[in-house]
Amino acid sequence: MIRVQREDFDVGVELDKLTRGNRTIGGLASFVGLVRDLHDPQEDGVAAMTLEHYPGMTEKMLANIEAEAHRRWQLDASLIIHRYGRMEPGERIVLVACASRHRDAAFDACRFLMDWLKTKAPFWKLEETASGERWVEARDSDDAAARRWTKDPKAAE
Amino acid sequence: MIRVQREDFDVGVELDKLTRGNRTIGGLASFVGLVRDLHDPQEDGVAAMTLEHYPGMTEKMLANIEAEAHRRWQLDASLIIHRYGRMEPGERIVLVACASRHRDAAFDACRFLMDWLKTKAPFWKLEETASGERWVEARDSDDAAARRWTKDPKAAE
Amino acid sequence: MKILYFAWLRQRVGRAEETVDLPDGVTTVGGLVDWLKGRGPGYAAALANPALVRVAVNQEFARLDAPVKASDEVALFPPVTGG
Amino acid sequence: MKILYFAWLRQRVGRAEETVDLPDGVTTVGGLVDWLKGRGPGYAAALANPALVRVAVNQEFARLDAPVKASDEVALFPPVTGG
Repeated sequence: MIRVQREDFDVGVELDKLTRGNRTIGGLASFVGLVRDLHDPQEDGVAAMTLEHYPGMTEKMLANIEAEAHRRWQLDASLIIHRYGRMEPGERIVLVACASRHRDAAFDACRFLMDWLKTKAPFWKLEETASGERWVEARDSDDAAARRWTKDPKAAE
Repeated sequence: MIRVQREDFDVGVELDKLTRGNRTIGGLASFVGLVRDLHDPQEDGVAAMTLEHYPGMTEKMLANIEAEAHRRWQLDASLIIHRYGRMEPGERIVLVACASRHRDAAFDACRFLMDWLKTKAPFWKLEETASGERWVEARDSDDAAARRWTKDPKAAE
Repeated sequence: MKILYFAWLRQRVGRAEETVDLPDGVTTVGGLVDWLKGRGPGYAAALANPALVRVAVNQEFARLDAPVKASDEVALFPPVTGG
Repeated sequence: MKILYFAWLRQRVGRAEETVDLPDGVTTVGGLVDWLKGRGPGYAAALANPALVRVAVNQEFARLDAPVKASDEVALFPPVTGG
């Protein structure tokens, strides 16, 4: 299941909904991405962040990514919730969760979803700092993380 | 933080507490283990499960495992909650969560905690089935999973 | 053709969306990008570095040699940074 | 010495806990396990397969050659299956 929304989400409620009634689930791996304020002396503190997205394509890409995870691993349930709009440090941005009979599949699929989402879902982060606005640049490490999954899919199972 | 308890826990509340007020956290990886009823025609259905543990040693081992994760990865916060006593299919058994500036550290540490916990924390599962009680046997795959982390710790970072 | 712009690419072009009449001879994503560059200094600045421009045709990522036609929805944007 | 038993090992021995007087000559985990085997058929059955017996001394995993003394808390149990 995928959701793209402006409002915050309740992690406990979402995870409960995902597993309730399914007694074949042995493990539920999840990841929550948060707005971070590094207070790095080298950088400005981040006062807030605005996530821009491409309505329509976002939903399409998230659904594609989720379908790919289900092709690669035996999952009982999965969920991607991604917010857009303005958020302050400490706020939740994204929730990804995968439930499976086995914990390895749940962990692998959850990480795969995050890695692919980071490089394939059309979101852009605009940070507000004391010295003005700046667009967050794509990171090579995210590309490298996504490439972990481009080898033989079987190798990741 | 570690907790060993008979009662259930609220995943959303626990995860919120773990990250609240810390604005350097970029990612929170978590895992929930559930009582599974496979309804496998090869096996009996599991009506319930009782987790026996070794009070005192359990807390000691969980604290050791958590400390080891903090030595290996840069974590802002971590949590292990493990239940004991009788549980029915669908009930939560364990929650492991790791928060870090970076998602790779959060994911790796969370998985490490689960893998080590499975092989080092003194818990034993007794399943109730239609044909009687049976003790769950240790799985080679859990030993193999734990061995993933016994190589050079740096390699896992 | 409907064209969408996002993030700093949108800011440099100065608009989020426009509908253009595709000139004859523009049949690929690469041809479209080259043609757009000539539409003004904002476009030229936005599209100056091809390494920082991603293109989606009908909401799917597309390479420079992918075909485009008048009925397509084309989006131009920088590398994505969500999650 | 305080000795604890868990899971099916506890069931086979027939008790969860006991306090024993360590005989002279029993100075290691291995020596203790051998001595316990002679205490009755339940003990012998519980400890028959060394591959399925784990030992903790003072709540830390210990190998067969680890030393034991009267003031220790020793626990015997099968491989763990939590999580």
